[in-house]
Amino acid sequence: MNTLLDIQNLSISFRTYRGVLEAIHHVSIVVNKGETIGIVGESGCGKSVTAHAVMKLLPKETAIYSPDCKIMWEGTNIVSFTEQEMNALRGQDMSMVFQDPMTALNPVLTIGDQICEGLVLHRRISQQQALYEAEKLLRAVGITAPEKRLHQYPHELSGGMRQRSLIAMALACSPRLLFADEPTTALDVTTEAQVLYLLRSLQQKLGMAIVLISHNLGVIAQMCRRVYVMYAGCVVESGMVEDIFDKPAHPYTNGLLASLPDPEHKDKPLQGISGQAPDLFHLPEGCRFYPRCRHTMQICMKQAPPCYDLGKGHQAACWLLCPERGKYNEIT
Amino acid sequence: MILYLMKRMAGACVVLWVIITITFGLMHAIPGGPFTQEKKLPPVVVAAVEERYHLNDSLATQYWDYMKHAAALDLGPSYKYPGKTVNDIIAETFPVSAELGLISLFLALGVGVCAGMAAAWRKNSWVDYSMMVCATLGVSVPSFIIAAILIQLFAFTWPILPAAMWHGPSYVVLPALALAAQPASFIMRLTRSSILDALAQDYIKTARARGVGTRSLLIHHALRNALLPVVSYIGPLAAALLTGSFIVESIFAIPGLGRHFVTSIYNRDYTMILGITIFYSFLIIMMNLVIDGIYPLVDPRITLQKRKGE
Amino acid sequence: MKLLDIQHLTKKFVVESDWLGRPKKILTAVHDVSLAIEAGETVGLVGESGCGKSTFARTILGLYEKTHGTVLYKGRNIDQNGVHADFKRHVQMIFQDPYASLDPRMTVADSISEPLRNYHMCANNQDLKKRVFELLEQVDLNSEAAQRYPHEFSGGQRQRIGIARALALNPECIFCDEPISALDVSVQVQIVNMLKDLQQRFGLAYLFIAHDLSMVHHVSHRIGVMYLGKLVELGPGSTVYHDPLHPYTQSLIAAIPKPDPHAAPAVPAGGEVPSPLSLPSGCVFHPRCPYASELCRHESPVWREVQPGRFAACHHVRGGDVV
Amino acid sequence: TKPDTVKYVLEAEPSSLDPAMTTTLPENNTELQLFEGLTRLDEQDDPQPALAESWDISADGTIYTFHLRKGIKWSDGTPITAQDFEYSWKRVVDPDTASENAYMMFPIKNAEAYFNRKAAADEVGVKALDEHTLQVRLAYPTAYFLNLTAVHCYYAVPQKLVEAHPQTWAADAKGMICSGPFKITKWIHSSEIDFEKNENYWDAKHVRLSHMEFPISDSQATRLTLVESNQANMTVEPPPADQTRLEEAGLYKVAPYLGIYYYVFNVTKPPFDDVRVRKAFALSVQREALVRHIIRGQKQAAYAWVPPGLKNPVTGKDFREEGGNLMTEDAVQARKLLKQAGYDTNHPLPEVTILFNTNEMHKAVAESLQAMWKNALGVQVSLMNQESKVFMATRSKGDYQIARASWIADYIDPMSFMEVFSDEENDAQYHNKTYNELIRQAKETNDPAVRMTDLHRAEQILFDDCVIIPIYYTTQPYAAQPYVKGYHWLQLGLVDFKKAYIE
Amino acid sequence: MDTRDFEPVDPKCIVPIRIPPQTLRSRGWRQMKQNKLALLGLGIVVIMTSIAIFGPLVTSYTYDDQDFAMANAYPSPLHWFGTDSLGRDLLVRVLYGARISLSIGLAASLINLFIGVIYGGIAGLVGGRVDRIMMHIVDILYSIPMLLYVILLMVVFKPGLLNIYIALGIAYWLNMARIVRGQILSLKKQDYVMAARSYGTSTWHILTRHMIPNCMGPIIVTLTLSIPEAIFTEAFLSFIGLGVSAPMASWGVLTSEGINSMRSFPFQLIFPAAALCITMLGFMFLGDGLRDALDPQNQREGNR
Ligand SMILES: Nc1ncnc2c1ncn2[C@@H]1O[C@H](COP(=O)(O)OP(=O)(O)OP(=O)(O)O)[C@@H](O)[C@H]1O
Ligand SMILES: Nc1ncnc2c1ncn2[C@@H]1O[C@H](COP(=O)(O)OP(=O)(O)OP(=O)(O)O)[C@@H](O)[C@H]1O
Ligand SMILES: [Mg+2]
Ligand SMILES: [Mg+2]
Repeated sequence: MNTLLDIQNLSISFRTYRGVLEAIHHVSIVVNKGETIGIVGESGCGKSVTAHAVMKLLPKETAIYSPDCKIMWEGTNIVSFTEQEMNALRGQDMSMVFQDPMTALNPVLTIGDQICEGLVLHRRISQQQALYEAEKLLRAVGITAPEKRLHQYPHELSGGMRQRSLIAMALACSPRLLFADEPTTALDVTTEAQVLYLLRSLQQKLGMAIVLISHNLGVIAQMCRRVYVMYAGCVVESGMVEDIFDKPAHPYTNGLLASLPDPEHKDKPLQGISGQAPDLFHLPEGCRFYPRCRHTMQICMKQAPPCYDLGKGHQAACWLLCPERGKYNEIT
Repeated sequence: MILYLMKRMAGACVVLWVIITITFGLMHAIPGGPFTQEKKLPPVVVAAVEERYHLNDSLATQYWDYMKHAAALDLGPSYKYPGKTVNDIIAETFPVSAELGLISLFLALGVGVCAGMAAAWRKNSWVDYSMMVCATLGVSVPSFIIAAILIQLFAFTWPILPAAMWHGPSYVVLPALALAAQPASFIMRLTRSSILDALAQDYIKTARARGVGTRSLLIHHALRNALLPVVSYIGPLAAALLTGSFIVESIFAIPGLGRHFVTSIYNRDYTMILGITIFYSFLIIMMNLVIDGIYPLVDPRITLQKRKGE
Repeated sequence: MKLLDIQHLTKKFVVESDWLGRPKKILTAVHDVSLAIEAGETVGLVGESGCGKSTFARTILGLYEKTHGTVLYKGRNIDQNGVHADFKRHVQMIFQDPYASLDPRMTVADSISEPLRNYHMCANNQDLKKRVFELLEQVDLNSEAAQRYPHEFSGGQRQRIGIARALALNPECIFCDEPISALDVSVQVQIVNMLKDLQQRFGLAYLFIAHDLSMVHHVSHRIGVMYLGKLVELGPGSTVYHDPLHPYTQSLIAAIPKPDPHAAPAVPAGGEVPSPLSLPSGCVFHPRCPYASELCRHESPVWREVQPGRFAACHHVRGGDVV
Repeated sequence: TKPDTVKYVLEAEPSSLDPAMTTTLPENNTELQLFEGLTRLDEQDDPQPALAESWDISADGTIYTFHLRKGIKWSDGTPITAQDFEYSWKRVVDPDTASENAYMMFPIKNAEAYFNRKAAADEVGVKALDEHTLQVRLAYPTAYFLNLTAVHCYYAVPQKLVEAHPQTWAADAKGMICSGPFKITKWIHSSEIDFEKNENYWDAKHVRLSHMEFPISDSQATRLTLVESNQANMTVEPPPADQTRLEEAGLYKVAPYLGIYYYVFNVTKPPFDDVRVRKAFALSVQREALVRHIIRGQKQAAYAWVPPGLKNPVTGKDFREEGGNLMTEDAVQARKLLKQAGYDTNHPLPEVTILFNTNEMHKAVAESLQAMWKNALGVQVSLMNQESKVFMATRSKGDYQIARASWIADYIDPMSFMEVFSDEENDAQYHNKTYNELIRQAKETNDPAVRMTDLHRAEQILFDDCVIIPIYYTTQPYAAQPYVKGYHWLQLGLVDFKKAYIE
Repeated sequence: MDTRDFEPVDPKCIVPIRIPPQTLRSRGWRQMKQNKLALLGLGIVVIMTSIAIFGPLVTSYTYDDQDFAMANAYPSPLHWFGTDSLGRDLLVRVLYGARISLSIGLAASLINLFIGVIYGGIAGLVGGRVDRIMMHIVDILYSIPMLLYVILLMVVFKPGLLNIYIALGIAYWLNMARIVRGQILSLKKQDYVMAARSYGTSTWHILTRHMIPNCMGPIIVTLTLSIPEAIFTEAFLSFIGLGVSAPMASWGVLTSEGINSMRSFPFQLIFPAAALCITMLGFMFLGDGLRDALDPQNQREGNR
């Protein structure tokens, strides 16, 4: 079987003071072994929640998994796993590189300590050996003088180095799935390029699957084989990266691509998407995107669109793709 | 380092000097002298006694004399205990207070930190709420009531511990508990809230993503980050605990330094008042230095210099 | 006349990093930078994180005390008494982080009206309210946003609030310190379009700071490139983007991930950015520069006009080409 | 379980155990176990031969010749000589010693003059005639002189030791030399003093305890706690609130104590410069209720100045019984007097302030008096409490209207009380020539009968002028485990453990 | 599904979803309502305050009615809380005590707020030498024995609450000043402070508009903790002779008196101490709730 992770119908709600909030809604994602998939979408659309939900890192007291959801990890449903069972999985089989390298490292522990922790835990090796391994890892992620860095604290490293240490940490036990949650958002372009380069080469070496989360379309375009586009908690389009970029089917994907400045035509005004992402407490009825959509139709305001298959795994949820609309068009 | 220490010491000396001067002024300003008593002394006697202690010199002379001696670390003779010097008394009583104080300090730290961790981990559960009520009581019930209750419970209802005096290990338990209750409550609340803060940080998620277990998460990751406010709290606390508490020492009949803080003033034992004030201020200064030394150990981001500005 | 003329601006920070308290270290965040901004013009400023872009803007505004250099506002030195107040009022700033630059405990209305109140721009509360609504409208925000708190807004909206606040005093120039870096692409577009629109309506000049060259290219008339506190290249937007002179600019442009799955992945420049506390000798870029020669290691290049309107600081740039 | 030692909780750390210098009860109490004077008071508080075997008194009562016991020794084995006494007594009145007890020696000839540097040491009327004979010449016949010689400042101190360490010889257990039934073995300051039987004591065969411990605690509650939890077996002054409980437990005891608790008027401050107002206030105090419910401790309501328990040596009767009550309680009379003084409902008394020092008991009494005067006289009374030393300073400056006070006998004689208001500066600011003359006469006369009548007359004057409001005669309540026996409470508030034992 | 469904809609016709604004007050109140402990705290504080104000008006005894015959009576229908050693009704005394103790708590809070916060704020904001000197002054005040100036105060002024306020005013804001200063020092580096300066906000306004509201959390916590301390300091000061004069008594004084008779008449301790503890619990719960409610950002997290 080639499927590593199969997320089916995942919905996550949070209890808050304002009431219960559904952060992601019926998300289904498949990750195959050794494959890089991308998740794009605006801030707050639920990318991180999805990743955290899979790793079960969401706060236990407030996060609710929908009862019908399944997270199949190599065929086993891990939704009902206990914290202990998850701990065996986390770090060992799947791990994560976090969004912000400035806050994702514990400021009071040395880099070495933090890398070794996972090693000692999962591989049951001595601290001495773990340190040796950690040094190798740091070297592998391109940190110079790793023997020195091991004993330094996060604040003594630059942003790029911290991000690399985070990657080293995530890779410590050679996981089979790596969630990279916006691994470069906090970095500037040059460092970003370095980190992406690193991820690419490591993946080739280790053959792990990567789930790359980003809102930077450039990053996604360069890294991924398949892409999921999320909007307001839902997956609105998915498919091979070329299909998404060349033949976007959903108006939201379209809008995202139109937001990118075109260096060749500087004076062409940028299109973008008007309006703003909806408040999850006040979601529009019907399609969640319709208030910002340029092609809003009556039905969009009433009913959420189903997912339409466009071939080669390209899917999109938009009424524009509804075959019956074609009929209507023919009539008029 | 040396330079830094010297700079701090110079500042401390100025502070000490101001403290001495103000205390000196206050203490002579309040009515009653060391030899005022219910049975009035004949003027001849008063004159003779004052002559003996140079109390009939002008205040300026007395001040100057005192400063000279204090600079040489000689805190002078006690008026109340004619056979003793203030140095003697401090040397004799401070170890007792310090022993008790250290024990209560560790007790408060241990109990406070553990309870705080428990409350934070089981946030909004009955554990948390009961800890919260205990802490609130601990903070608002003064030590004399706690002491009285402890004595009632452990010396009378279940007579397993001595009610007072200072003769050995079993005598330490009750006063240490009474002394530690308040700081422990405070530390508990402090620990709880800062652990909660720490637990909300990203790096905790990072650690969890690595498969780090609950206990290790709390102790290894959250606690150290949460310790900083506790450390800044124990600076003055340690100074206060080490020098003893008037109330606890007097309730438990402990021959410590703490009582002299108050009795020396009631007795108008001038040299003693000044001596103790100097000693206490000095201890606070030392404690702050020590704490500043501890900071970088707890949080490597902090350096001594930064701390000063903090 | 130039609206702003910044000459030889240098900012040094004293960092007490040594825990022994021994001689304190000096960090030169901005080193001898000269730049002029015309009225109604957008000057882009790019560079890696930590190269001193924010410091440059803040130092001009007087939020940090400058170490050297002069700032001329409409030809007058802003250190002169009368000029300074004038300058402060007409040059405003949009801050880097839309989450941190709004007081979390102030409503939007309070935040926006604060500069107005500071300068007594409105006679009474009625006026004030009217003006706040007007400003909110200018940045496409609903008037009911006025009574809310910043955390209720998305990043883009917050940045709009920041812009409204900067517009409150009718400035002539706004320093935009990475106004879009923290935002999503779609929101970036909204903000950029709005800034452009405002520029057209009010003739504003911008100093537009970012590290994303493609967006900077889109908005700017001229672009400056900074590296470790120094300006290494300056020129008209398109030429800098399409035909970079300085090797650093080149690597910066090469690093931009192209939103095109067919394009070859970007190749990063090697090496780490040196610590600003211990700058390399000679040209500061030489450790990472593919063209570095012996000369670069010893002598720092001079800032010169390579072509009309194009400036660069590199030994290897001759007449519009890297040699 | 019964401990084998007497553990008496002392109420304060002795500032020193130098009998010449110390003045407070806990100090003198400790000294009583460690030292002995020429005489020692017996169960009836009569002076009995102690270090002196016998004495001769000259006919005019001014020359006492004491014959010391043979073979008396300090605890280190060196003999105690008459020279020791001469040295010790002169030391007390030596102006350089600056002893607060010096005035107790003033009956001795030239003692006062020497103290005031108006006479030489040689002129002081105390002289060792030989090793065993001490001759004392008095300034005036002092009927209670044999009582005095039992008092702490008349103890002999070891000359060599004192001269070697004038300040510190009695500040620590180490090296301290004693002459009494016990010697000190350990002194943990502010914590505990331990004693051991002094085998060199002349009467050691009557000392039954081999060891004794005095834990120290200045907290009333703690002292009682110690006794109740069996960590100690005796202490003084249990908290009044616990009296009933202690009585039920059989721990509560009361010893006589020569002292009086009273309120003093400042006779110069209006409205108390008017004797009628003073009397009105004095008449409207209901002592019995106060004593029974508030003060307790089997105290006795006081209607005169000198407390009972002092014998008239002439008649053998109690001084108090002879004198009878000198005042009464009478609310009607009080109102009448107040009216005479010009105060009635239309001209109410201005607000009056009671001054007292901070203490639960003082506060309770003041609160009660406040209510009584308000009820009886319709006067607004406010209370002002002050920290002790401030209070003393205020009171002796006369900066008050009416203040709480108490007086404890220094020695067992009415004179110890009567002297108080003859002083130049007494707290009441009271000066009465006749009174002073009577006191002087009583001091100097050799005729005990004359002396007693003078004192009675003086006391009457005190009440005619209504200088004070006596509240109660004190007692010394104490808590003691029933198995402690054989101790003796002196009327001076000291407890003598010489013959104590555990049953 | 019908064909009309696929008619395009004019974008102008789409009404954006309106989200009603929440004022701090309404959100705060809602949060308080959900925070049971905070509500409990509020309830306790309100009840105690009204008891303090109205309680004494409806009782049949006054705080100084003595009845020797009833001295130390155990609680009974006649005297709900029993009587003290002078036979005074303890309930009434506790009610009157509430007035003093609560007013002391209030005064201590005001002192903390006005002196402590401002002092610490100025020290932190101005920084440099001013800060050093101001903090040295705090150190000095911290080290000088309180008893000394308290006795002096007693001599200089007539007894009364004013004295207590002065004594508290001298020393009861030191901790607050330290804490606020620490907070300010870290807030100083925040961008919004920098922003405020960029558009010309004066230092004073930066302090009062931006910084102090933003360290409300620690301020409230310190405030609630300082209340019991102040109440017991009052007891101590009254004991020295500085406070309200007897027979009026505060909770602190009643408690201290009660401790003496604890073994024989425990109710004399229990009632005033319980009143005190309950009120303190109330203040702490309320303080915690307030801190959360006043923080506009605190939305997701449960109560801390
Ligand atoms: N613990 C939580 N409690 C309540 N709501 C939450 C929680 N975590 C996330 N959310 C909400 O879920 C939604 C999705 O958040 P998420 O962090 O997944 O966004 P994202 O796509 O990762 O955005 P970004 O690009 O900013 O990281 C947001 O509206 C957020 O407010
Ligand atoms: N207040 C300060 N004190 C000391 N050093 C500072 C201070 N502010 C900035 N620096 C240092 O000055 C250098 C330039 O910082 P600056 O914030 O201007 O960079 P930047 O180009 O704006 O980076 P970014 O893209 O991350 O915003 C950095 O090395 C920084 O550490
Ligand atoms: Mg995210
Ligand atoms: Mg910046």
